[in-house]
Amino acid sequence: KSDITIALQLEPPHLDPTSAAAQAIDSVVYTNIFEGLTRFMGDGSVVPGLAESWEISEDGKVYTFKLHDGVTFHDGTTMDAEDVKFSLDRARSEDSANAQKALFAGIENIEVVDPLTVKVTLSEPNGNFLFNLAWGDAVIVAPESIEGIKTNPVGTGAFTFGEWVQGDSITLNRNPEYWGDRPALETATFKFISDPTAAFAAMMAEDIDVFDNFPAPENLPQFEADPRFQVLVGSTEGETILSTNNKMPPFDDIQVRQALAHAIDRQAIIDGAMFGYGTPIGTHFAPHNPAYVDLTGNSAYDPQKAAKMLADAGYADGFETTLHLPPPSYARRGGEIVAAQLAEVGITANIVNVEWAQWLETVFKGKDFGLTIVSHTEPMDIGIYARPDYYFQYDSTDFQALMDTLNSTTDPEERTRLLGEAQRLIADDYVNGYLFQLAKLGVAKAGVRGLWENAPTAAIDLTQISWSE
Amino acid sequence: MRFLPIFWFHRCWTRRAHTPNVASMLRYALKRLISLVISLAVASVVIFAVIEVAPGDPASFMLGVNAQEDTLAALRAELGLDVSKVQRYFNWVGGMMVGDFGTSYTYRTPVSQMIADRLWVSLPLALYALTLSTAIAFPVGIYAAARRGKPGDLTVMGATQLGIAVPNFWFAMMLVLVFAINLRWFNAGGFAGWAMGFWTGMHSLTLPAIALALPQAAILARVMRSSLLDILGEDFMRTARAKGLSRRQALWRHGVRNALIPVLTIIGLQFSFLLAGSIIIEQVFYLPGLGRLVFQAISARDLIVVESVVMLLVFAVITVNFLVDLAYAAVDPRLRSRT
Amino acid sequence: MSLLEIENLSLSIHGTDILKQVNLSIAPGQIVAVTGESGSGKSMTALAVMQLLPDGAKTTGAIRVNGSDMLDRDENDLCALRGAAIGMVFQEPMTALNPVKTIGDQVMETILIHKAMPPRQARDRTEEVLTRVGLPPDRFPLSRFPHELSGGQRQRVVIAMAIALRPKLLIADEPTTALDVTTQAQILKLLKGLVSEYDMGLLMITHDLAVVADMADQIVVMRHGEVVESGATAHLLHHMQHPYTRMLFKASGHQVSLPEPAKSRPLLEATNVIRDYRLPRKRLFDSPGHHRAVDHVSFTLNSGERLGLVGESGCGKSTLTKAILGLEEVQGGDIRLDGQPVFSGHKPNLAVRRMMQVVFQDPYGSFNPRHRVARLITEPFNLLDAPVMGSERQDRIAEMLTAVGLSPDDAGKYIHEFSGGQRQRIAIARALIIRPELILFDEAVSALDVSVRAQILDLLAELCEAYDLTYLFISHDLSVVRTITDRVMVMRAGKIVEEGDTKSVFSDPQHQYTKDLIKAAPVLPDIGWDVAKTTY
Amino acid sequence: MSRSLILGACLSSLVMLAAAISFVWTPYDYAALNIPDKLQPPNALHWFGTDHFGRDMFSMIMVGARTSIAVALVAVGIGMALGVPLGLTAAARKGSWLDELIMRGNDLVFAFPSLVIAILITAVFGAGAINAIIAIGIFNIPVFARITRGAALSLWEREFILAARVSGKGAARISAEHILPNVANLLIVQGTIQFSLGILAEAGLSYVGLGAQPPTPSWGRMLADAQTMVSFAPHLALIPGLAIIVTVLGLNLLGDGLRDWLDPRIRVART
Ligand SMILES: Nc1ncnc2c1ncn2[C@@H]1O[C@H](COP(=O)(O)OP(=O)(O)OP(=O)(O)O)[C@@H](O)[C@H]1O
Ligand SMILES: Nc1ncnc2c1ncn2[C@@H]1O[C@H](COP(=O)(O)OP(=O)(O)OP(=O)(O)O)[C@@H](O)[C@H]1O
Ligand SMILES: [Mg+2]
Ligand SMILES: [Mg+2]
Repeated sequence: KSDITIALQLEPPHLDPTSAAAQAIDSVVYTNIFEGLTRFMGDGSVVPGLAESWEISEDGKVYTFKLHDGVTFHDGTTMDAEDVKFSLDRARSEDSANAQKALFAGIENIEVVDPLTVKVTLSEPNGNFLFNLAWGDAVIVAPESIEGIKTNPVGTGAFTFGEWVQGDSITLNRNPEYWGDRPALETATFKFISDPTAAFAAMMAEDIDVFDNFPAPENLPQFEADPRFQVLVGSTEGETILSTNNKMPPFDDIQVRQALAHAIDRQAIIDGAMFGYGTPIGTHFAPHNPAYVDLTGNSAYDPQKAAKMLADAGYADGFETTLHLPPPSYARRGGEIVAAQLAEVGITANIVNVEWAQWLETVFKGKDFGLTIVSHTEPMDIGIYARPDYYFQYDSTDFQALMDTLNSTTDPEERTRLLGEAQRLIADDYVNGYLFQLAKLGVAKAGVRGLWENAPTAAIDLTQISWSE
Repeated sequence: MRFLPIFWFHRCWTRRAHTPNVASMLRYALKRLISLVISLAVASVVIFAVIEVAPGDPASFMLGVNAQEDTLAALRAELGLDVSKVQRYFNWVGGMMVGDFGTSYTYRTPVSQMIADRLWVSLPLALYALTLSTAIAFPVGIYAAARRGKPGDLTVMGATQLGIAVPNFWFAMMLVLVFAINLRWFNAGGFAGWAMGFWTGMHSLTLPAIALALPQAAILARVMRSSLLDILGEDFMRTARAKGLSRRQALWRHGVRNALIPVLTIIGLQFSFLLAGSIIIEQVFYLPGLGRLVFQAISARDLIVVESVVMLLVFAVITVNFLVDLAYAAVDPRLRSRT
Repeated sequence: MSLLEIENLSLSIHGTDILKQVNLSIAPGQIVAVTGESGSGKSMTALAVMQLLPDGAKTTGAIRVNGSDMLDRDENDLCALRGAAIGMVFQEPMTALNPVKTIGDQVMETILIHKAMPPRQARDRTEEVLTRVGLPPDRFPLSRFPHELSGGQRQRVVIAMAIALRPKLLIADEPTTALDVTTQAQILKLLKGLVSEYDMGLLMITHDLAVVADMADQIVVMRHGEVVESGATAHLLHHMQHPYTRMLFKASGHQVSLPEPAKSRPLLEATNVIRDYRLPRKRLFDSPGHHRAVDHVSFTLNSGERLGLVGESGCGKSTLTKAILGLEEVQGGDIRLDGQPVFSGHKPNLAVRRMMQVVFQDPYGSFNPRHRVARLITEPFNLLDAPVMGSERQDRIAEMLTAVGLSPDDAGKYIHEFSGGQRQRIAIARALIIRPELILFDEAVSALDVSVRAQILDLLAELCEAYDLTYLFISHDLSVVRTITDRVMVMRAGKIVEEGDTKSVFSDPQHQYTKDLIKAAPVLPDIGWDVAKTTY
Repeated sequence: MSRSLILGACLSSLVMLAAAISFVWTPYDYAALNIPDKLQPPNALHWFGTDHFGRDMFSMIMVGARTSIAVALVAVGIGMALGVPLGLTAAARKGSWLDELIMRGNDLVFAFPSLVIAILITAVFGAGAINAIIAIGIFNIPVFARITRGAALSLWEREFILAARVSGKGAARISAEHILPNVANLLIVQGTIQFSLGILAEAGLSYVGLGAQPPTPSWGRMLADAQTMVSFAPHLALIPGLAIIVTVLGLNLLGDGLRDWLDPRIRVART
């Protein structure tokens, strides 16, 4: 069997990973249609992609990439250093629509040395640069086909774009001209099923072979018990947090924030909202990362203490606030539990269910909220705490300085230490309520091999997938 | 079923073309047409206004949380969001007149294309459901009317009461549970596409059509029954019997067509309801239809899609009602000569 | 052998006895009229013959058509008989035809359903019968719809349907009640002609004794589901045995004697009144047409005078009433009451309105079913400047109810607790309660049974005595107008064609239309009672 | 009294009673989470079982009845309060521009796909019971306007209205005194039907998450929550579903029964 049907929760709005934030785009195209100079592997490591190898200058500012020879785009044009320069310049240009422009902020100059060699000069050393280049937002595109990229993506990957039935599915076909190893699959169909019930039904009916991130954790025991299926529980980069508006009274008082942290029973939330899937976290960092520090004890569930702290802060009778909840069930269900737990200590959290667009408008941009629950799925995104205008509005010069130091540090051990310090800092400041690391709940037919268990980035790497037999 | 009124209209039109009533029919049609156009104009303003007050910026939704202001501005210009609201209204309406519904903010494809694609699911589904509900309701309604007050009537009417009371999404859930998950006779949802063949397509629309049709059939059957009972009490039914028609013949020749007049209204309303109101059912069965398109577009702030689809639905409803009115006039000759 | 023979027919519906031991027979070429007041079981007898009784009907006895009993036949046989051997014509021509089928189809259906002849011939036959009933296809194409015909024309279609297969027996249930006198005369003539032409037996149901006397060979009088008297017409008319029959005939020709009109000064003056109704446009861009319902009407009504207005249905009588009451604005002319206009500056003149009251035709529709009698009859108090309250109010209510022959206790009842005749008394009480100068009676007795009608006419005469009434009495029934008015106007198509002293107009009509009208009106034969004068 | 009237009245009052009692008593606190006890099937302690947060379903159904009834009732109230006067006015001014305007406006509202608009309204102004009420209420206005006008028009033809006009009463007074009481029965019957439709609509809106917001329990949202769990905890879907069916069925039967019972023709025949 050489075809596969993979279900995704969300449909990509279009297929250009370099001009939108939607993860669904990456899920479909990353490494399958588009490739970057470097790429992520399933375990989170960064390995060479279109760049065969690279050299880094002494001062860490100049990267010289050696490209693979004989790589062609799906339209037959060759991929060379010019395309790399075009892609990176396009991403960092003034009128770029790239959603992660910050990834390229440090690039000073890109120079084509010869058709297979590119030299990238940074304004200052960046230990994360190769990691940044592995993002889906940094894939290599060609000027010849850039016009129609949104609906007819042309990349260098092992699969070519087949057909898109909007609202239903996207089909990819094997690229016979692929430069790398020939994948086992011939065609792959991505189906979009957002409704959890429908997801369950479709899976049970064996309409689909793989559900990348199954939306209803409550159904997993049924799949586990069924020999037709395998369940892959891994972790994502999603720190699920009770985001708190640090500028809005009374949350500008650290005592109140701490009381909030102690009022919340993480385990109950994981059990109730996620049916047990998810790892408790005490800070904004992924537990599977080597640099992770377990700080859950810092904000242990202790309603008495929470109530007392509230009283100390002058809110003996509690207060009223809003709890904005975006659509995913971790937020909606988790929110109900959080609201109930906060009620125990006297805080009335009025639930406001919002669509993503509204969430972005009111919460993220308007900063008009008290509390919200959201999973931050970008990898290694502790840096957001250094942005005082970021929606939860944490403004700490200590932390900002720490991040500056981190960015210019390349020594791995030192970086680990600094990261630990950063984790502690935000945990001690009780910036947000840290709930749990979102689990990646993959469900697949028993015979499917090569699926990523974890999700270092949103991707379904078709090149690794095969059927056992 | 949708073609029935048109067919009638046509038949009566040709048959009566020589009589002066054509003028009154035309006048009637023209009058209705004018009010149709006014309704559409008002509707477009209302829709535009309602959607424009909605909070949420499509550009920032598309670019996500890390987007920068200059990027957003670039995108807004590209989407045509940077002109005045009045200007945008006229751009929108003007475009629609020539079949250009604009470009989807999120999908970046022509909205007309998207709507056309979705119509290929929604329209067949609505027709399928309407056919089912009519096919169920007519015999049931006629049976009950013919057996008024007898156990058969009471049973059937009890069942229709129940049918009306069942929320269709709940019914859909139960259908999925029984027929898709337990019995595996049908797929739990999704639409294979007409490319896979007509029957495959119909197969995937069957459960949703049933979920939509049964509650509608219950309503229609009741209307059919009471309408027929009204007609059965009319003097001309007695006249027909006095001519020597049997109960059955009288019912079919003189009763059904007269009884159809109120039934027709309901069918018209139901068609519009089925076209637009299947949102929830499309959610349950994850069908890529118009309803789901609206729902998705609302959550994605894809205003242009929402506006256009809602406008299209309103257009459909108004037009169907217009056709139903004409069909009325065709079925009931009295109507044409009335003011 | 007789064509139809009903023997000891009894009928009950859901346990209620409707017919008791009815006997009746018809020979070919004979007209048998069944008569009696409303609810006496006339229609049920007819339906029993057709075996088209309502659900829950139980019949005993025998109904023999051509010797075989209808009650023994199964449904298929009955279907084969209906329409072919027995035809039936119903009372209400407006609703007896299917509105969505053409008249041609409907007549032809009688023929086709019995497979009597192939469609081609059926069509010819259809044209033939339609011509026979006076609707020649060149003027009334088969493709007409019922709503495109007048009531009388529709009734002809219904008759055509019934006689299309030349049935031996024709049953006509009140075939002319809904029609004008002139049309009625034509239809009756048609039926008579058909009977002699086809040698049919006709079972004719009617409550109009004048029609009965004129048409029938045999008369059957029914009351409460029983035949109280029957016999050959001439014999029965002169030797009535049963008191009910006598009462019926007496009430039919009932006459009252009015007191002499009191004073005389002009009260109501109408000059050149015009009332136009807008019509829907005929063509797309035509200017809308007008229908002139009242056309240059002028007359004067003196106080103390009882004026009658007769004319056929649709001639504009009610329209004129509404104009006089100031309910609708007129398009031309002037209406004054006591010198003041009834309509001033596009608004009804309430000062004048309080001098007028009206009694309508429909005793069932003239009252709000949710109010009690006291409230109903005091509604005109609204016109007075000072509200009438307390004991005075009670006294007035009691006085009025007594005056119209009801009891003061009835004030607390609801209207559905009264019979049609009682309701009409209440309507009169309502009209009288503010002592108006003028009362308009718009077909005030037309919907009532003969006996009840006689009572109401008596009541009016009494009231004239007691209250010196001035009224305008509108009716299409010549015999009623004749006895209850001093002066009469004849209206036709919106115009007053003749006017004069009641006695002289009826005895010596001048206008041709008046002559036709009087001629067409069926007349009770002189059966020797002073009350039933037949010489108009 | 017909059987359907009695059955309908019983079912409806059962639901009303449950809603009323819930103000003073429910077996458990409907909002209290008890996650270890989640997803219990109906048993002696929890008559309708517990939901995925371990809340007592029986208590939630009782309080949910309150929500459904409140939303539907207020929505019908809005429809009546605005629709009836509009209908009366249109009938009183039959054929005038005002009549035309009102009727065209009605048609326009009817032409909008109600569910889509309800979703739009709640999407624009935020989900919640108040907006659900408005969304449902708007579509009730033309229903009442139309039915009032239709009935009023035929009443205006009646002679007792003519009698009232002869007595010098104006259109407003006649509408209030004669028309309204005579259309009241019809409105009560239609109100019952609209009430049941309102319950269904509220359930639908809550089901897509646009009705009453948590922690206020609502039958529709209970169904939505139950969706992914029907296969292993069917009671989560069955019980709220049956609650809706019983309520709607009860109200429909009541409406039908009332129609027959209040029909003046039949009443006249009886007396
Ligand atoms: N469908 C029915 N069910 C029960 N009773 C009925 C039905 N139709 C008529 N009746 C009753 O049967 C009796 C006779 O009615 P029928 O119609 O024969 O009277 P009629 O003499 O024709 O009166 P009219 O002159 O008013 O037509 C009446 O008391 C009437 O109330
Ligand atoms: N509202 C209206 N619009 C248009 N034409 C009308 C209207 N009312 C009455 N007419 C027409 O005006 C004419 C006179 O009607 P009117 O009601 O005065 O007749 P009538 O003499 O009282 O008849 P009847 O004896 O049947 O009561 C009729 O031809 C009728 O069709
Ligand atoms: Mg009769
Ligand atoms: Mg009249």
